[in-house]
Amino acid sequence: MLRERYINILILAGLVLIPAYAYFAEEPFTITLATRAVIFALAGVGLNLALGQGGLVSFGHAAYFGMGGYAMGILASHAQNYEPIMEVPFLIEGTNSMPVIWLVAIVMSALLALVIGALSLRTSGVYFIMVTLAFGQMFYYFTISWPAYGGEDGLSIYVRNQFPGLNTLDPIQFFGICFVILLAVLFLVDRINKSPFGLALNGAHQQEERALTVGINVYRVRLVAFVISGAITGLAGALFADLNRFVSPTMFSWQISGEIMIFIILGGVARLFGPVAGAALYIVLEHFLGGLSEYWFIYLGAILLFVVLFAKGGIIGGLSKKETGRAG
Amino acid sequence: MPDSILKVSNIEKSFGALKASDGISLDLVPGEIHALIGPNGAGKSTLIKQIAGGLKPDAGSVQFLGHEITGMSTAQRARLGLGRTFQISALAMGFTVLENAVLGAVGQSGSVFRFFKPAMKDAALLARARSALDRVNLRDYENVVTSELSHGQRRQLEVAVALTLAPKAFLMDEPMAGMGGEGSKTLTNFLQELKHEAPILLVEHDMDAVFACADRISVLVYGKIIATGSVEEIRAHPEVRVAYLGEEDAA
Amino acid sequence: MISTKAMQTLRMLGAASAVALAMASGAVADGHGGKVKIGLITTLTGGGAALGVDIRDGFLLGIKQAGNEGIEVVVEDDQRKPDIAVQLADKMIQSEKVDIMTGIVWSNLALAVAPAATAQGKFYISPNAGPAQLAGKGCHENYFNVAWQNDGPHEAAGAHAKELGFKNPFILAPNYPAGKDALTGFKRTYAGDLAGELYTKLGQTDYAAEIAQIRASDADGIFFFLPGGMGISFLKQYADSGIDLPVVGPAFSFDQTILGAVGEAALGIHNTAQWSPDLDNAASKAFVESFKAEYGRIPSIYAQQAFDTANLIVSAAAKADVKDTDAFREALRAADFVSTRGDFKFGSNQHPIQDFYVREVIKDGDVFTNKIIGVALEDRQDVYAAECKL
Amino acid sequence: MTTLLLIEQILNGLQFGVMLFLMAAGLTLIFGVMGLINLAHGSLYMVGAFAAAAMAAWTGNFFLALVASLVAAAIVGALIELTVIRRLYERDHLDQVLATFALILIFSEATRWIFGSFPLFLNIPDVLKGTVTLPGGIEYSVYRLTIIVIGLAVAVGLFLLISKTRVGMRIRAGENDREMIAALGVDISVLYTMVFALGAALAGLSGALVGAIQSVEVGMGEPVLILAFVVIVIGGIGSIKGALAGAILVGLTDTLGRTLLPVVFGAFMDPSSATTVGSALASMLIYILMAGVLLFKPTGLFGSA
Repeated sequence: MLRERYINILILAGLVLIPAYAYFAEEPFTITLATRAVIFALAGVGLNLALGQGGLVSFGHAAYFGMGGYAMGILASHAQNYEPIMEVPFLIEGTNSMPVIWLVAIVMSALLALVIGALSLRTSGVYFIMVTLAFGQMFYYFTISWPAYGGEDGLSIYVRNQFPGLNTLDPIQFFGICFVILLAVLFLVDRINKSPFGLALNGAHQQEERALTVGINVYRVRLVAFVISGAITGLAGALFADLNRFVSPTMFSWQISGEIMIFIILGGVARLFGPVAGAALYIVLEHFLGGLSEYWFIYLGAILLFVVLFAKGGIIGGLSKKETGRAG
Repeated sequence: MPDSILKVSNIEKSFGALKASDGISLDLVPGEIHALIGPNGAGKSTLIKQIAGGLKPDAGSVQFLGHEITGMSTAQRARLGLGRTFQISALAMGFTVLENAVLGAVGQSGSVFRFFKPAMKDAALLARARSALDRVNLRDYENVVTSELSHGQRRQLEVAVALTLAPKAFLMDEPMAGMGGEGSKTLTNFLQELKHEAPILLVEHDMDAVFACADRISVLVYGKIIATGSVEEIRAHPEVRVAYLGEEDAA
Repeated sequence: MISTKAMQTLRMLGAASAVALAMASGAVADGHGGKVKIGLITTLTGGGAALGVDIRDGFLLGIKQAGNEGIEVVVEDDQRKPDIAVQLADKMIQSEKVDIMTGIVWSNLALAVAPAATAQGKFYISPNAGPAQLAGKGCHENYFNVAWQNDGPHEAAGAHAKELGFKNPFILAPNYPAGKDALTGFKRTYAGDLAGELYTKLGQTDYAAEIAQIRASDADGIFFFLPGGMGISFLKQYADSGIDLPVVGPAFSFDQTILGAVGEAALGIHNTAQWSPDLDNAASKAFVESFKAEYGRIPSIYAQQAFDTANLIVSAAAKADVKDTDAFREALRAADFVSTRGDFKFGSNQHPIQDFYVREVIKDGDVFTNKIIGVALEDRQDVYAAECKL
Repeated sequence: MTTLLLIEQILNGLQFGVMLFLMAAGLTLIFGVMGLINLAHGSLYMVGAFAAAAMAAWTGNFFLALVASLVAAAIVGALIELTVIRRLYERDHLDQVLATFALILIFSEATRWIFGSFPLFLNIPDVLKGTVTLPGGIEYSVYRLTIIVIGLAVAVGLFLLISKTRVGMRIRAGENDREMIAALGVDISVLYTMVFALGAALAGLSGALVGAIQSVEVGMGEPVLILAFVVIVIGGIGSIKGALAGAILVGLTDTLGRTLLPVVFGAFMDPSSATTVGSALASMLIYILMAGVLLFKPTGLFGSA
């Protein structure tokens, strides 16, 4: 456990030092890459709560990622065009304030996760995997064919949204915002994992019968975890949209759901920092393998396969030589 | 006879053509160990599920402490005070012994939806968990990961987790299974003590253990209770001898 | 100079003897001396990679033939994902410090990248996608389109349908923005009655239900816009349906990248484009020959558009230093290069004003290709130019 | 809409359903017997289509191409079973999803590497071209009728295989009790390889059959894969009967939905927005259907708990 803690600190240090170096070396793109890694890590941390702690293999987290993205896209595009979102029964205006957008993204994706979770959690095992996948696809097709917000074209936001006191267009400052959010969420999720709720969630994952017979309403525990998980991934979606200043239905695609799962497995399932390490590795692979070969997905596939088959604990598991990832 | 804690009345449950529970009635009174025996396929596990939750009878009712619990979920029954142990240890194997016990305490305290205070630093939860571990002599093992416990120790932990609920009645499914003679004896003594706290409905295969500790015995055959009575009565009961003990002897 | 990655590509493709072409623009680095760095982002993996590969190959061929040592090209793959495209654009602008960006195949990706590039003071020169937003209100002085505004080929098809005497055609397209633009474009020039109008699911592969509806209607012709695999599926299934109505469509489903997969089912169909491999002018013929020699296949319109894009940039680089944005922009606007499609000039919104041809799918030996049979629209300018405030 | 057109659309829905069944049957069989969720099933569909296209290009014979699709997919299936899949039987579903997701990445790019980025050509054989007139005057594609017949034949074949033959008995036993069958002296790993190859061959066959009227290109398998998942979730995972019922239900819902919904909305909207809204809803319809089924039967129509 101690060793894992050092590895975690090392990962965080890397995430700070690399952009800091890039800042002084004037390589802003490296900062953009680091920001991307941080945002993906955040999405992964969200999914990991459901998947790692709760054993809820959601193959449809792109739905919340996309919902967060569209929360940003819709609010900011209305602010950009000075058109209110709705006037009846009461006036709702667009906004370009990041904190407001984050709040809306969290609430909207939490609500979506509540509906999808309430339905999907009636099933379990493979059904759950496939049902969440199908719900994600449903939203994918909906956003493509829904003309109001650009359909497949998506929405371009020309200027990054505002955060009081900061220049968000400056890559290092935007990185800072994302990094602080990641830290805050990591802290929060760590507390949740260790709380009675986290114990119940993990206990129900390991032995559902036992959790039931000690009087825990497993369905409700899972639903709450699913909602928190969706909300975090939704927040990541809003940040991702702001990073690209663009949203499109691809944020809802099942490949995104798959990628978020890949971050977790690469880093180590049910480890607090698993998705962080995994997302960072993914970005590094994408960047370097992508530069080496047009067919870099073959290598990515091979690495993923190797990790799943032979290195179950992911990077962190491999480094800390501890197979199981129960955060105690 | 004192009022019964648990009362099963005329339960019926069919799976297609098979009648797994055919008008079963039985009760559990304070201070007793009531053993339920029966050959394989007699419908024991079906009956347990209908008492503990997870399976709804087609007809009949289950009452616990005067509450009608027939339609309740497993978790609701547990919160009313029905403690349960499983035939095959149902423990979170990745948890430590203490974590498993704390999980029980969390369920008991109804503090599931608390998100910030670490469970393993909560004095009330820890006290409840440790006192349960004390009672089954597992206190020294509290930091051991459950998957590393011996079989007998896991059975003890099962009981401890049930104890954290401070149950009003126990439902124990073959607690002696797979335990050596010595362990079995220790557990029997422990149950003799425990029954004064809360009566025990004991489903058990081990005949010697049943005859050694049960106050009353019910015999289930083909979904029907063919006899209920004291150890002596059951030993002497002709139908039981034919239906059950005869088979046992032959085997 | 071409960057190492692009160099590898060229070498990979066996570029031993480059066919030297006398480009009228004489695009050799002259007195201006300034280096030009071009970022080409296109789709090289996954579905639709065929289009990106043709754009890359056509573009690199153009640059190579120009022989301009001062032009460097960086090629990246967007995987057809908008977020990857945006990220690569950031990379090219922030790290590679490119002056010009180009290459994007898809409108939705272009809508993500082009505004980001122009907002950061770079040129974006589109070799393919021409969404209405960027031609009208959202036009930008640093955004040029060398291909067409998206409606163009559809308007041409509409005009041709009218000329063929369609009285009651059935029209269909996928349910996404480009699909809606397609039907709108067709209706703009056709302007008659319709037997039916259908939006299909994006990525749909089975068209039995739509074909049944066409059969049941009293349509006298069909117009469809179904790019990529969707078009292949539709054409095969339509050919097998026994319905024998004349079909017109934009070139996207009858292009060189696709014809091989459609085969006989496409024979004889009229389609509209700004170019065809048999177009009768010296630059086009030379281009087709050199492309065939270099890559061993007939170039598609995508390759042709990219080739023209490369030559436009080369011509501008010969006149002005790219660092002098205003001068370079003027040089681009002049479009002083010999286009493979003959005359070429930009409209006020920096989209081409050009002819659209009607082509017919033919079999030449054992290769399916297109042959020009007429002109659908002459000197067509897109309708959005009026909304552009340039 | 006329009755005749409605009947034709129902036929189209049926044919679409049968096509989905070929894909779903292998998926559900593999899940039923080995408890494995295989995302790479779409890749096997693609392998079948590409093998058929390559064989057709070489020999010009469609039936040889079908054989090639079966053989190639079965061989590739057996190979991945031996190297990768069998390490996954004892793993949880998460590992299975990720490992087979990795296989998709590898297969897609490897296929593109071998065959290039351009779609391949595969056409209907001359004997099956054109249409026949069915009773009632419906003109229907011979090839589509052939697909319906092949699909139903495969369904019957699978039922017989599983209920009547020795191999089928082993499959059923394997489904219920791995240890028992091992004790009976049946080499379970050979059985599993066979079942996986069978499922793969079915996917390959459907890829080739469908490839003749659709586009043979990289990535063609994934959309079908997701539809096949919806099918087996609706039908109940592991049940061949459920796969058939689910496939036909999905086929009919999708086909009728996309033709009828715009008409329905047209009753109270202007035609253009009716088409837009109708098509948007139609594209979501099967997922709504799935959610509806699971609301009432969380393990699908024919699934066991």
